[in-house]
Amino acid sequence: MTTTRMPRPGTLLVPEARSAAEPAPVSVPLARALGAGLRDAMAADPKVVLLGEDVGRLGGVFRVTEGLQEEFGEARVIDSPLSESGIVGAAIGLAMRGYRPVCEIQFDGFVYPAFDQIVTQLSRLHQRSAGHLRMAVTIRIPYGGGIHAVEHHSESPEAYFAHTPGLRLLTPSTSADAYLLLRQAIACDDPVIFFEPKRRYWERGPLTVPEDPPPLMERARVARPGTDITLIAYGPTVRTCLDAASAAAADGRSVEVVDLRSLAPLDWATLTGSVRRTGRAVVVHEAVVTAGLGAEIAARLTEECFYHLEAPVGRVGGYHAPYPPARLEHEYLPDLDRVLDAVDRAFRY
Amino acid sequence: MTTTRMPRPGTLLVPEARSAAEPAPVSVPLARALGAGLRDAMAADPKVVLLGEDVGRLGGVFRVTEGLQEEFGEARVIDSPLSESGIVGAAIGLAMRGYRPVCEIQFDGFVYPAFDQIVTQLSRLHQRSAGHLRMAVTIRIPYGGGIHAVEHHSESPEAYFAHTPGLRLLTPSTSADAYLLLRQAIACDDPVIFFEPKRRYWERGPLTVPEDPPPLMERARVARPGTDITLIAYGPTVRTCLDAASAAAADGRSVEVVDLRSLAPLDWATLTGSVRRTGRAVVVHEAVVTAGLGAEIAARLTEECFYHLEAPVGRVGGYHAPYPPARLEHEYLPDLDRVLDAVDRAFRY
Amino acid sequence: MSSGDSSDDYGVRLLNPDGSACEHVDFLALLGVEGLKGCYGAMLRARHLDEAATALQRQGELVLWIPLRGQEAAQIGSVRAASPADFIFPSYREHAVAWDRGLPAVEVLRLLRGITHGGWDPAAHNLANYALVLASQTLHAVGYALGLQLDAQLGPRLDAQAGVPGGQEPAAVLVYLGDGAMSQGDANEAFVWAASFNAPVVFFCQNNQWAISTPAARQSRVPLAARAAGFGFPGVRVDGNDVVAVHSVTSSALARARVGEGPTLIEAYTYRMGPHTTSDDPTRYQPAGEVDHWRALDPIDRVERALAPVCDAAWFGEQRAEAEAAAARLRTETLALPDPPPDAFFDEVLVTETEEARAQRASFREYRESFQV
Amino acid sequence: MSSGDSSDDYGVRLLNPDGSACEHVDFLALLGVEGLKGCYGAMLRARHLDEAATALQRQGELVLWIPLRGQEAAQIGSVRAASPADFIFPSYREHAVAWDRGLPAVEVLRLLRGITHGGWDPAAHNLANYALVLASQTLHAVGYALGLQLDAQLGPRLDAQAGVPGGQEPAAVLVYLGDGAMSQGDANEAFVWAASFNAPVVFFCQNNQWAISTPAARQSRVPLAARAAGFGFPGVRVDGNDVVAVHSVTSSALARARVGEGPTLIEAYTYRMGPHTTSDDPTRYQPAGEVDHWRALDPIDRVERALAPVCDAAWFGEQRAEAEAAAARLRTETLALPDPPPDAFFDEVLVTETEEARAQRASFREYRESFQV
Ligand SMILES: Cc1ncc(C[n+]2csc(CCOP(=O)(O)OP(=O)(O)O)c2C)c(N)n1
Ligand SMILES: Cc1ncc(C[n+]2csc(CCOP(=O)(O)OP(=O)(O)O)c2C)c(N)n1
Ligand SMILES: [Mg+2]
Ligand SMILES: [Mg+2]
Repeated sequence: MTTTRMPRPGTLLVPEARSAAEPAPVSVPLARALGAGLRDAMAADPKVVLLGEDVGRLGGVFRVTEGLQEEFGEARVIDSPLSESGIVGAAIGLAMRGYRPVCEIQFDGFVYPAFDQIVTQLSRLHQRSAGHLRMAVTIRIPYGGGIHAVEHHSESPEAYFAHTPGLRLLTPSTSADAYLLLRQAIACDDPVIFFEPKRRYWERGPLTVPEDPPPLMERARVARPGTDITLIAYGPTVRTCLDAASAAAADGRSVEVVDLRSLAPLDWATLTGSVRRTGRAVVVHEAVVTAGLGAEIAARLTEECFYHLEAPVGRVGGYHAPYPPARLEHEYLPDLDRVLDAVDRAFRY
Repeated sequence: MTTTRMPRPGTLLVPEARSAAEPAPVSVPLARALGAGLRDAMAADPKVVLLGEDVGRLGGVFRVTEGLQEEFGEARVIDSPLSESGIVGAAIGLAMRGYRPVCEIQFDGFVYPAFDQIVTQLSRLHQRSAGHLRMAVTIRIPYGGGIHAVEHHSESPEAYFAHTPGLRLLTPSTSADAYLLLRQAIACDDPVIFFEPKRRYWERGPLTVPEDPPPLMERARVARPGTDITLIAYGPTVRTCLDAASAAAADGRSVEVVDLRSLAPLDWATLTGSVRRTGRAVVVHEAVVTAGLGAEIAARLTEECFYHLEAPVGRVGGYHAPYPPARLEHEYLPDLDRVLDAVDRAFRY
Repeated sequence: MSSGDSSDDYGVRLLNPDGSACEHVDFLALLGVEGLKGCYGAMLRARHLDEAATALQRQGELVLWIPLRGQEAAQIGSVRAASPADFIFPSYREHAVAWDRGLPAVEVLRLLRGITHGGWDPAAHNLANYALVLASQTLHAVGYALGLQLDAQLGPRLDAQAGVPGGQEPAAVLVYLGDGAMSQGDANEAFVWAASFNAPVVFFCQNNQWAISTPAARQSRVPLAARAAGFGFPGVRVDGNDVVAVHSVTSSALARARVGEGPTLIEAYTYRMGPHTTSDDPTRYQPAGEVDHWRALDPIDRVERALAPVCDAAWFGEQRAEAEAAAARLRTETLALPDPPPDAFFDEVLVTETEEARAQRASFREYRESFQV
Repeated sequence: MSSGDSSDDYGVRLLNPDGSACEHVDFLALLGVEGLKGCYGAMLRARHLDEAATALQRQGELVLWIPLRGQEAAQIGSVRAASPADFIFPSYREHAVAWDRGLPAVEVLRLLRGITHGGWDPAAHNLANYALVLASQTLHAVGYALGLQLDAQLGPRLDAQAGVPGGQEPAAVLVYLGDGAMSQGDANEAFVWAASFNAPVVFFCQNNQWAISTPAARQSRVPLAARAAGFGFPGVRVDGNDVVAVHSVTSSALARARVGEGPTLIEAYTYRMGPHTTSDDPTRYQPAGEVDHWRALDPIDRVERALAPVCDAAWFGEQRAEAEAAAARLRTETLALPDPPPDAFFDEVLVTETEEARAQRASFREYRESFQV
């Protein structure tokens, strides 16, 4: 878990992992696992190109793409003009020409200028062309709060995209998933919005690199099994929920934590399976609760598990207000206490 | 109800209504009621200005603004360049200067280029300025399907905005509400996204013009009282649900129909009141069901009425696919049969 | 004239309205008599197909029609400048472009009959599907052009892989947009990108004087062609009703693009002779006399005058007969178009249908079948 | 030089780097000695405040700082061209503009301490709140300028109403944006609108050569000032490190705007001497020697040289002392800023709090209080 073997920047992880027999998993920060995923994807397929603001020379404001321009050249790691609609629009054109562009949107709050291109073009060109075009585009978006940033740098816009047919949404919560899901996203012929939990970028976790990343699984992961209640989380709130589960265990409550990984489509089988066992559920995300993803999960789980639910599906998330300035974000973000409070409420029914 | 007294275009409705003692309500198409609302608002307050594509000389592609440029001049009824971000961005600037701009987005599917201005600017400038600025902007959006249109002309994007704090969302389903809610929206110091059910533009209904439109009510309307189940609808689906209620009455089922009118905020008091009485509810909208407004309504009603619900809250709406071409829209749109089917399912629990 | 600039500036002209040739210091006519005859046939065919489609719409057989009348020279002159390897991005009025590129006429009507939102295979004729969101396609065009550049740069490496392009003849991208679309952010971001990467793309703006009811002057108070210089690449206005000039100017821009000399903006100064769409009533906003002025500049008549000395009545009659026959065929084929299966809207939402979509489709079918009994 | 164009073209210059005056055919220096002395004081003060803020950030007292070092002349020269009635839209680096406009220095730090997303009253100094979404403010500026036009057109009618503007002195709008922001769709749509309505707005682009790590050449291969002509209004590049030239060029553009002659784009050619923000490490991307080159062109040194013959050491000392005192005050005031109340993020979401928001706020308070026991 806490092995110190770290890949150097620019190290090709695949052969390294391949070469060692039964290698001990290295422990890497989530951001580094993403970088390794990008690198290996680029090495494996010359059609993979990166584009975004500051992704080249600088390696991105979070250094996720560090070293990639040096290794793959300016043609494949493109510092774009400051134009998000242009980034996505150009990626669409590149995909039409057979490339597999990976876009970086610098921060969650700057995806909106590209909203039209994503919602009316990227998500629909496969169908509009009667299946002839494939939009093998990945859009990486560092998202969520907790990093003491200024406005527009802490948002969670995933619900907008979950409501939009024609897109896949992925979000990892561990280094292993960061690598794996990103490789899957890039290999996928559908457009994937890839949400990166930026406040977890520096958290370390084991990373074993599979020989060939398996195809897209759309499967949630039971991050911690339990019997009394199901916490449903994704991205940055998985860690919060695992901590809450540990705390609840001290009170004798067995809490199951499900890490969604795929936000569109959702893995209903895993979710209903869990909730039918536990009878209680709370969804935890940073995004505004109103018409957020938690609403969909709660509504659907209630439809599917009506007679199993001992309490309504709880929702913990952002209040109905813009994401606050840094001095107030600890009041706004769902934390361990708010999750435990929701768990308590679920047991009061 | 079916009086034939129709206001001529350009007729000031307010004095007309005022002058007659107890005037019989005129019956006007919904689009005409909107035009009258705009006209009276402009007559009442010189700070009200209209801007949008083709709103002037042409009177808008749906003729809602017909006659207004002639009456109020090119300075107050502005044919804009073809730039939706510009329309909303300029409206923000006008509001900062003390105007009350009313924007027209030509069709639902063309609001996305303005998404950034709406979501990161319009909805937040009041708070960003610590309350000093008031964004008295109304954005009119003809929305929904059923008019045999080409792509991008039949969409229901309200969930994107309902998830966004700092906005109010209104949508009328009758001529009377069209006039009233539009006057309220324009008079409101908050930004209002005003969704107009375009396939109901030509349906007639009585219109009495109040002396002074009451302040924003945020109140849903019980469009038809009933005791067995609550249908929750808004905009274009209200008529569908009323028809379904009539059909169900023949089977001996007493169906209550609630017309939301305000989509943000939602009128929980009316909704929970109704559902606690009936014990069953179905939400009906044209928008994609996944992470749509129905999810929020279902989730929240379940939280608030957990022990009253005999069945999970049903949802009828768009399938998880882009709004289809005209030849298929009757298959995609929620119609009377799909609503009745959902009602049946609710009673099978 | 509604363009706000000097009304006499129709741009580069090689064929006068009376059919006589004229010279231009920068551009040579590239169309010989045979070329011009070909254009005439294509333009005439486009006009007949367009009229047939309008008629079909009036009869309720199409949900909408978007007439191109008046813009035949702009479209045929430009598309004939493109090589088969060049990739073309139309907007939504470029039926003549699509038809001349080889797309069966009925494919466009399949869209406007409400059967599909697009439907044809872009690779079949190197022709993208229509784009209804104004200017959205300009960015796709730039991206595609970046892809062409990348092909060349990564060529050796890509050739080593299976099924990838590379080593092919140099190609460029030709993208159409309207005078109104020039005001959209996307169009201008496309100009930024094209200049920044010196991308092989030609922006072809048909300034048909109107964006529905909005005159071109509301979008720009200088000729739209002037926009390009501000972004650092050449812009040229051409008489959009002069097929010879359009062809020459577009050929030269595409040639520049193919050899790495970067983007060009062409403003084809033309006129929308019909309504915006069959839903529109231009008499509400078009100044009196405007249509008459432009009728005298009709692009097909102009070529007819030019060809009159070299073609006989029989040849003209043949052309007309062929165009009429094509229109009749279009009519038959349109009426024979099958309706889509009821659940077709579930198709191709994603490349691999998700479990959830499969389940939704199944329950949709089941629900529908419940009525069949 | 990273701008891609002729490296010697710094634009209009009225004060040479050595402090000597020079002439320009189109622009006259409007700043006399007293004016220049005022600018010097303001620039020096801005630099000291900026340094104090950077120090505060390094000490963990701010969540971020956005240094303006190097851009003092561009900011002070332009803001001093604006009249009190002119309305100013900053982007996010225009602290010198804000401070010189009268905004207490600490108000900017309140934002960057993470207490507010804006906070000040735009009407107090005719200064909008900061805009972090690149170029979003350019459209607001055009809208505001349309409002100014409307005020004049509707004046008589509006004057009849209470509390509405009208009858006041002619005013214009001055809006700031960066070289990077020039690539955003919004900026270009703003240009379209400004030209179309001949709006009284001056776009002031500080081309500080960088957008984080992206050189200005990626945004444009021609001088950014050239962009304007393509939209039909004048653009002018000015030496952004020459406060006299910036002041003169901006004064003339604002004067034009106020009398109805329409928009202008000014490109102030300058340099970001520090990092993009305190989170940035420019050594990763800035070519060696670039900073040195620009250090020799420092905007404050230049004025110091110009004033040396007319001001004595005591005067310079006074200026420095005042700037230092302002910086010290800023430090104290920043550290004294109270934290916002915990539920402040519920404030002013809407003008009238909804029932739902009231309930949510109440339950938030109740929940919080449950921990207080
Ligand atoms: C983003 C967007 N906004 C609005 C529309 C509605 N609309 C369709 S065509 C049109 C006019 C376009 O004019 P122009 O670009 O000149 O092309 P033309 O129709 O003249 O060929 C408008 C406003 C749209 N399709 N897309
Ligand atoms: C729409 C948008 N995209 C990305 C960003 C992130 N970002 C903040 S500042 C910046 C660089 C801006 O450069 P420039 O416009 O030249 O202004 P400068 O910072 O040099 O003053 C970027 C990319 C943003 N704020 N807004
Ligand atoms: Mg046009
Ligand atoms: Mg810059």
